[in-house]
Amino acid sequence: MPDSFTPLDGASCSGFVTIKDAGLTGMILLRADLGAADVAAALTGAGFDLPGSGELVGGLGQGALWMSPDELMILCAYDEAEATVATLAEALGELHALVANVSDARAVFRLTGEGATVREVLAKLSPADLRQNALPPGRVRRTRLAQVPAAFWFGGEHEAVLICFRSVAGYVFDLLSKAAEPGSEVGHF
Amino acid sequence: MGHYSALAVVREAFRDHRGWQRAWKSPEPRRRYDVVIVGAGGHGLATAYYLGKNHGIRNVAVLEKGWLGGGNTGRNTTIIRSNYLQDASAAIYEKARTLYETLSQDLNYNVMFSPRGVMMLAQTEHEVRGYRRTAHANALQGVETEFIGPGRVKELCPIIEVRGPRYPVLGALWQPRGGTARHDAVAWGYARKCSEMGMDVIQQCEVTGIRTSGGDVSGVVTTRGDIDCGKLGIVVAGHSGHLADMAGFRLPIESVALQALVSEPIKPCMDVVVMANTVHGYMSQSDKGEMVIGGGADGFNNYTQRGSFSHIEETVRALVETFPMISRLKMLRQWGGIVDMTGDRSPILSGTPVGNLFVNCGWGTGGFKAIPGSGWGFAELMAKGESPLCAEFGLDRFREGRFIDESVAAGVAH
Amino acid sequence: MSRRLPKGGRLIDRSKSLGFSFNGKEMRGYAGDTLASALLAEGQVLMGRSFKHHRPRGIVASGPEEPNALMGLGRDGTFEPNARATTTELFQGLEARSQNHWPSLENDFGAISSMLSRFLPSGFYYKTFLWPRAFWKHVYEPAIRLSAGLGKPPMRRDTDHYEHFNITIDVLVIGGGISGLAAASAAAESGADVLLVEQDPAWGGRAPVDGARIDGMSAEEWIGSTLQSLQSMPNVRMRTRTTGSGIHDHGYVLLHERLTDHAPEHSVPRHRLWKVRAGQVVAATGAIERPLSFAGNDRPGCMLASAVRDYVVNYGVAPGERTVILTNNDDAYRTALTLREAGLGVSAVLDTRQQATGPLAAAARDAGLNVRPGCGIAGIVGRNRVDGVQVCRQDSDGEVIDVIQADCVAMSGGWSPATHVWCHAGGKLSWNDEAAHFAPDPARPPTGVDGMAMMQVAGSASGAIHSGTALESAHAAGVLAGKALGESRGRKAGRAPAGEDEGHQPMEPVWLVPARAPYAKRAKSWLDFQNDVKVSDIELAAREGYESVEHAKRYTTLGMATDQGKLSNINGLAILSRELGAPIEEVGTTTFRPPYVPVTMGAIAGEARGELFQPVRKTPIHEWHEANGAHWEPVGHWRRPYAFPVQGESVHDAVKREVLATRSGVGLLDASTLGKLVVKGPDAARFLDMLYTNMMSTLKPGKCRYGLMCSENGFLVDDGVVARLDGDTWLCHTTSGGADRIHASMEEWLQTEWWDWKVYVANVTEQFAQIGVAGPRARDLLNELGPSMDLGREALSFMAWTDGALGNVPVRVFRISFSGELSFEIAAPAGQARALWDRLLEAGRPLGMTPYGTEALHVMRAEKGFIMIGDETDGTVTPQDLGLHWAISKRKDDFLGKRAQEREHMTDPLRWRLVGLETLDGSVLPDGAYATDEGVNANGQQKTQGRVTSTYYSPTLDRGIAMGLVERGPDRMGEILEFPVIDGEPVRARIVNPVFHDPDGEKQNA
Amino acid sequence: MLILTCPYCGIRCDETELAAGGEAHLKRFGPGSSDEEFEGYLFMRANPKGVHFERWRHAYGCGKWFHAARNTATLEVYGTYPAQVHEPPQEVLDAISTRVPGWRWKDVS
Ligand SMILES: Cc1cc2nc3c(=O)[nH]c(=O)nc-3n(C[C@H](O)[C@H](O)[C@H](O)COP(=O)(O)OP(=O)(O)OC[C@H]3O[C@@H](n4cnc5c(N)ncnc54)[C@H](O)[C@@H]3O)c2cc1C
Ligand SMILES: NC(=O)c1ccc[n+]([C@@H]2O[C@H](COP(=O)([O-])OP(=O)(O)OC[C@H]3O[C@@H](n4cnc5c(N)ncnc54)[C@H](O)[C@@H]3O)[C@@H](O)[C@H]2O)c1
Ligand SMILES: Cc1cc2nc3c(=O)[nH]c(=O)nc-3n(C[C@H](O)[C@H](O)[C@H](O)COP(=O)(O)O)c2cc1C
Ligand SMILES: [Zn+2]
Repeated sequence: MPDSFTPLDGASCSGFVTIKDAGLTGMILLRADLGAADVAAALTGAGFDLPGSGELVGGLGQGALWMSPDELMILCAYDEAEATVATLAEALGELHALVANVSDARAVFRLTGEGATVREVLAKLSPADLRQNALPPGRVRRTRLAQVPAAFWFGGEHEAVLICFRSVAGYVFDLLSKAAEPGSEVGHF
Repeated sequence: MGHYSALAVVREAFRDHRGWQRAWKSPEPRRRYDVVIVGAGGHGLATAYYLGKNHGIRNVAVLEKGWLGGGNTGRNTTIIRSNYLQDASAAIYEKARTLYETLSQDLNYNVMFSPRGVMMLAQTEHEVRGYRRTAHANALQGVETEFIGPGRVKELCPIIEVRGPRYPVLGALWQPRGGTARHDAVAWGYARKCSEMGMDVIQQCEVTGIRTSGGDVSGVVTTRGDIDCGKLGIVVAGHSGHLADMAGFRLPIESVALQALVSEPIKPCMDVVVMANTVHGYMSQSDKGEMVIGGGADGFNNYTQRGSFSHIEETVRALVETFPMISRLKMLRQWGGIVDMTGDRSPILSGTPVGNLFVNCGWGTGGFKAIPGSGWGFAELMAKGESPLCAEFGLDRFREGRFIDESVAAGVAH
Repeated sequence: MSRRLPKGGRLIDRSKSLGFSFNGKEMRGYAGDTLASALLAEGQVLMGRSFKHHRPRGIVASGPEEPNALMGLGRDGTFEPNARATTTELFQGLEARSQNHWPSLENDFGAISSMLSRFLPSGFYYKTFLWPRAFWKHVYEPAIRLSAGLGKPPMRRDTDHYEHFNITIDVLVIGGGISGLAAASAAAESGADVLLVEQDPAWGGRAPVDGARIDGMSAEEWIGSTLQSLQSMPNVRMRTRTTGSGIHDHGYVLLHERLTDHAPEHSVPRHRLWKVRAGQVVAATGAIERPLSFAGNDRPGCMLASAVRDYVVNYGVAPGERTVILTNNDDAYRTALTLREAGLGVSAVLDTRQQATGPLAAAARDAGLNVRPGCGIAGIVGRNRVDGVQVCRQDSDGEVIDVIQADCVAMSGGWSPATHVWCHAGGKLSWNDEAAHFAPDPARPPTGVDGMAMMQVAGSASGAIHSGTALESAHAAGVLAGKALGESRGRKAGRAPAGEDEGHQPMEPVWLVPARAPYAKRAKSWLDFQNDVKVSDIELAAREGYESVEHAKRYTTLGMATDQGKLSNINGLAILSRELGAPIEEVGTTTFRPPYVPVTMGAIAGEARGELFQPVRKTPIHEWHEANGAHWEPVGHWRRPYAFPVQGESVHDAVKREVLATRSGVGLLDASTLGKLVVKGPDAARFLDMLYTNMMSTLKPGKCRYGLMCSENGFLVDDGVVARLDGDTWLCHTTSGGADRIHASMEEWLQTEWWDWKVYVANVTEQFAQIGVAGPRARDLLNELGPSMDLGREALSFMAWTDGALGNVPVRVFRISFSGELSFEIAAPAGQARALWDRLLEAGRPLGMTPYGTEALHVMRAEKGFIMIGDETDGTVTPQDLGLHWAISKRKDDFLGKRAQEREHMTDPLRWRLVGLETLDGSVLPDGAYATDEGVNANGQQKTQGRVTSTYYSPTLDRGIAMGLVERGPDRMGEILEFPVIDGEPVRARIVNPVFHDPDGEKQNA
Repeated sequence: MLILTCPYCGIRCDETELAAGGEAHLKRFGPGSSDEEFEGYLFMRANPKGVHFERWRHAYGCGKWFHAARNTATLEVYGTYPAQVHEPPQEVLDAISTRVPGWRWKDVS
């Protein structure tokens, strides 16, 4: 969709952590009882891997985040979101579920930095337990970033992906940029 | 008890201040009183005082589980104003404010009522409309207020950042005769007068039970023995739910922690009281020089007199935005009080399902300013069974849907 | 005269000389100095004036407990009042000014009050200034206020910035003295993650100065090797310049780290506020020495004995050339010996105990010092500083037996454990008679989320004042803290370090020197130096019935100064207990509250300043608005364009232009902030029937319905258009401010009341931008963009919706109207909304298309008599009050608010109800005006019978229009009401139908 | 600052990630109820100095409502559990009884 743009339109900022607009991303909200066998069967049958509680499988472009006991966020390519919605709807058929394309509702950032610096930047803004063993790669944390909701996970030790609502993308970008200003490294983790 | 005056101070200075008498007696409880008031906070003491002064009822005991004035009366941000929207509220708060004007003389105790002016900032169009409405209502209620523009705001309080950037000040509701008073002195002054009238203010005396007979109250059980009474007034703020429990009924009340903080003292730089409801903060400067700052209330029941730090943070954040100069001041102390929040955030001054048992509670985050008016009205209610000042603050209103909702015009209610 | 000693000073670097200024005078010190040590070294004894009596004051202490040496630091955007000289690290260019004097520190006018002090005992103001009444406001209070405060207010915007940092940690150790180090080691060896913080720039606390030996090493060596081993442990983190500020419930602890105060650098955050969630907290905060109460103890030159020692050992500064030591315990002999070793004079050691027999006293005697047991101080010679000491027998009323020349008094009244942080979250203390101090009671600790102890105390903070016992207790505390985590990490702490001290002779509590000091002396014996509270003041409070320690505090202001009574509290309550004849433990302490040391407000606010003060929510079209001169209005966290004034145009004129252009041509509105909630499931119909007052289950797919939501208390809380998307899916629009609130409330009902109902809700507010296109030419405009669907009058009838594409953007078009014109609301994916907006603008140019803001929207809806949540409603208004009966289903058994609306007062026929109001002269009614009724109520207030809820100048009608709530309003059409106006003639207005424009709705059906 | 464990996602949440929701286990009264019942449901609250059951929402996390059994005088938390029940689960009741001897469910409300 050529007209589409992300709220920050490719912005990036390099401090001791680099914060980058992750670009257009397919995101689909799925609500269904993840504990129900028929729901699980329908989803796996259609080729979707189901993350366990608090976990994610895959990553941006293809994957799924556990959001709550009855909510997943399916990640896919931006252009494939509508088709994926259709696939999901078909797979779930008559089962009680809600599927919605929310690719435009959120902003996605990629944070990269040496060592534990990414954890440090996040720790300036979020009350989440950011110790390596509390949030290793493969787990996702929905939490608060300063005054807005956000979710993040670590791809590897030096990289994290952060998602927030579209309307506050500018606020979150400014927060992260400020937190990553050189000279304010904490050196804690 | 000895009359207080400058002359008396000079006289005493020449005899090493040995001649001062106790401000109040510390008597042993007697077996029976005509009226027992539970709770020696401002409201309880004022009730006793006006029972004696206005109704000639002096066989009164005020029972206090700790030290008198140690509840919310001793831990509030002392803002006094009466620019309320609803008639019933405006009436009782304005009565209180007027009584405050002469309270020092009435009590022969300087409570330092300081009518320096209170302004409530309007920072959204919605607030502008709300405060204009209040100003109109106040004019008809006989409460002197005015909606002023940002220029006047800046003139009255130069340390405010009126240009925002986030929420430029669009104006303010200004009550020139609102202000502050020395909170402890209010309790102490009333206690001294009650004692002088022959009433017993008994500290370290916790009420642990309420006795009834035939549906009427007959007395209380305390940590210092049983005490009989003809009438009982429960005036215990955050502990009202607990006391109602003892008497076997429930109140539409939840007890939550409300916090405040002070900065280190600085030279006077703020002559008025400012409340900024859009950003949730209010501040004044005490006569000693600290910035006195009110924080938010917790959303959960709590009896610890400690609140959550997030409210302090939120308040300070709001005030640093509104008064950028405080950024380099330091917070000296923070504390909390347990306030009694009702379903409509307005107080209860009412009879109860138990005969001769009355409650005065639910002042929540804003009852210091009401102390003299509340005492006046509640004394009348206890003495005569009815009082125009209290009429609309009955318990029945929750059943009938006759709420007195002040959140309508302004956010918070201090 | 330089007081710098030729050698010594373990913390200073004599190779780095730093220039600074004090009251404009240039001075020099060394790297490692505090402002206090540098000033002392420069011979500056007078440091400021006390709060109440403007007494001359010098330094008393060497740490954050300092009550006197408070300075104004910096200037303009870096000015800070009330900074403690004793904790301010020196840097090149530091500017300091003393406080609370006029015209100068040396000659202060306010000092008059000191001469009048006998007329100004505690609480004098409660007894005076009563008459004449008006004088309080105009004369007395202004005078009192003039003398209020200490430092000057900062007047400029702070040029620094601040940040927060959140961590979760197993064990937090507060205090980096030997006890903190030992506790941290023990906890870390047990396998716990440990954070160790120290408020000073250096580790080690008192021990290096006091000279303990640990594990056979000197304290300094032991500290060095312990630091090294801690640093090598991967599970240990350490921070200096970081104060344990407040212990809050459930192990939430605030630390206040100062990053650049010692080396200003504005690109780096000045302070960092740590929010720590700790499994266990160990308080290793040490102990604080107590002053002694004797006449003249506030004279500059009277200092804590430990502080005197600190200045000599740590900074190589001599507080005095001839010092008199006054003590009730052995520790102060260390000061005597230290001074002697540094080559300084010790005029005498006055020991209030009848005998001085401990090893330290013996060492002092051996060193040739003049030890005088059983002696005290009767008074101080000298005005602005100590010139001499009058000696008396402690057990006397102060008869002078000797006068000694001296320029410094080093006093020690014993040590009080620094228990503040233990008490912040509810830990209790017990009195130890032998050591005469309050110490944490391990049986009554602050408890955590599990109801178990969340804190341990270590070292002298626990009352274990001497190194040996301190280290034992610290080790045990560390082990316990590590263990308390439950999950044993399978490791074990080593043994406790062994400390050795000299033997000690027990201290003897002394609360007044001399014991039988008469009033004149007690009135000059200071307890609280900053607030000028003397022994006589506490006695007066007790005599007047302010017997509770809390009353005494508040009556005298004891302990309420910026040091929060760190030096004065115990002495004060001892005096109180003496006066009351009650044991100290019964008198008890006042409440310890955070912060331990005052915390900068900026640090508390953290990053949330300026642009980051609060999030600004932006619609996908926000940038266009900004670029096109939007006059903003905050709506929740959103900023919406109120109007788009063009060059030179007033906002009012812009609104007028926007309304007229929309009514006559076509207008464009960014309505993206409207809430959009998808509700789906087999029970969705039933659910919506409960939430809305209307019947939503009967809505047909493809159609829309305007719905109302009430609170369970019966009042109208939100409104919006509901569209049925398909058999089991609805899309609910909410107000801009309501989206999150209504979403939350839907989830609440679904999760906590009707959890067996099969309904899912998704908040898609931000997925879609919403653009309103309104006006007679609205359809023409849309057709310009080549819609993929039929937008004709029949194909898309009023209150219907359709999907399709518009200008190549996938959209959903709702034919709904809030302006009364032919109107479409177009939902497009947020990412493509700006493209659509631009295309609409372009296509609309030939049609005279005009973007309009919220005010034009409001005016147009008012012209149509549509209500607005927040204007017509205020939380006390029901849909019935607003005449919205048609939107309240009578066929439903239940919906939220239904039961409430049946209550007596809600069905009162006298309730105020919605009407239109039209002024007789065409003017605009004032906002919020009330209509008066006859007479006054029981409280003497003017009766009222209605009020204005919305009022506007209507460009369409060119006159004022208004809506209002009026008693029995709809039954009184045509009646005239009077609205008094502040400072003006009352305005008269007629009750009319609230629909002012196109009452038959022909335009929206076009 | 309270720290509660969300029973849905197992996260120990800072209070600032949660939204407080007042007394738990209220029974809703609608049309047909008496004025007293309705008043009780909307306004009358257990306000005990001691064991209290209350509702919380993991607002910045999984969005789920849960209940906490908490002591309002000591702030001790005896347990948290999903909100979709009419009574606290037995293990929470047991945990309270162990910590507060003599306490019984319903004593408070
Ligand atoms: C932080 C804070 C800021 C505030 N700011 C303002 C403000 O700016 N302006 C304003 O107008 N109001 C303010 N308030 C509210 C105001 O403080 C209270 O409404 C008011 O003080 C209540 O007075 P009271 O006499 O009813 O209660 P209290 O002063 O609390 O007195 C009740 C007394 O009852 C005693 N008691 C309780 N149980 C028993 C028992 N069983 N037996 C015997 N005695 C018992 C208590 O110990 C207490 O002393 C604030 C409150 C707080 C906490
Ligand atoms: N003989 C005596 O009378 C006497 C009295 C007191 C101390 N001492 C000596 O002191 C030593 C005891 O060691 P210790 O470690 O228990 O105490 P300490 O006083 O040596 O160390 C405490 C440390 O904690 C720091 N601290 C205090 N409060 C803090 C806070 N809130 N945040 C951050 N840091 C804070 C202090 O700056 C200090 O460095 C022994 O050597 C002992 O002999 C002796
Ligand atoms: C208006 C007002 C001003 C205060 N000013 C000070 C002050 O200057 N210094 C101080 O230490 N405490 C000050 N306090 C706080 C009290 O010390 C105390 O914290 C408060 O009354 C609550 O009591 P508690 O902390 O003993 O529970 C002030 C309190 C109020 C209500
Ligand atoms: Zn959760």
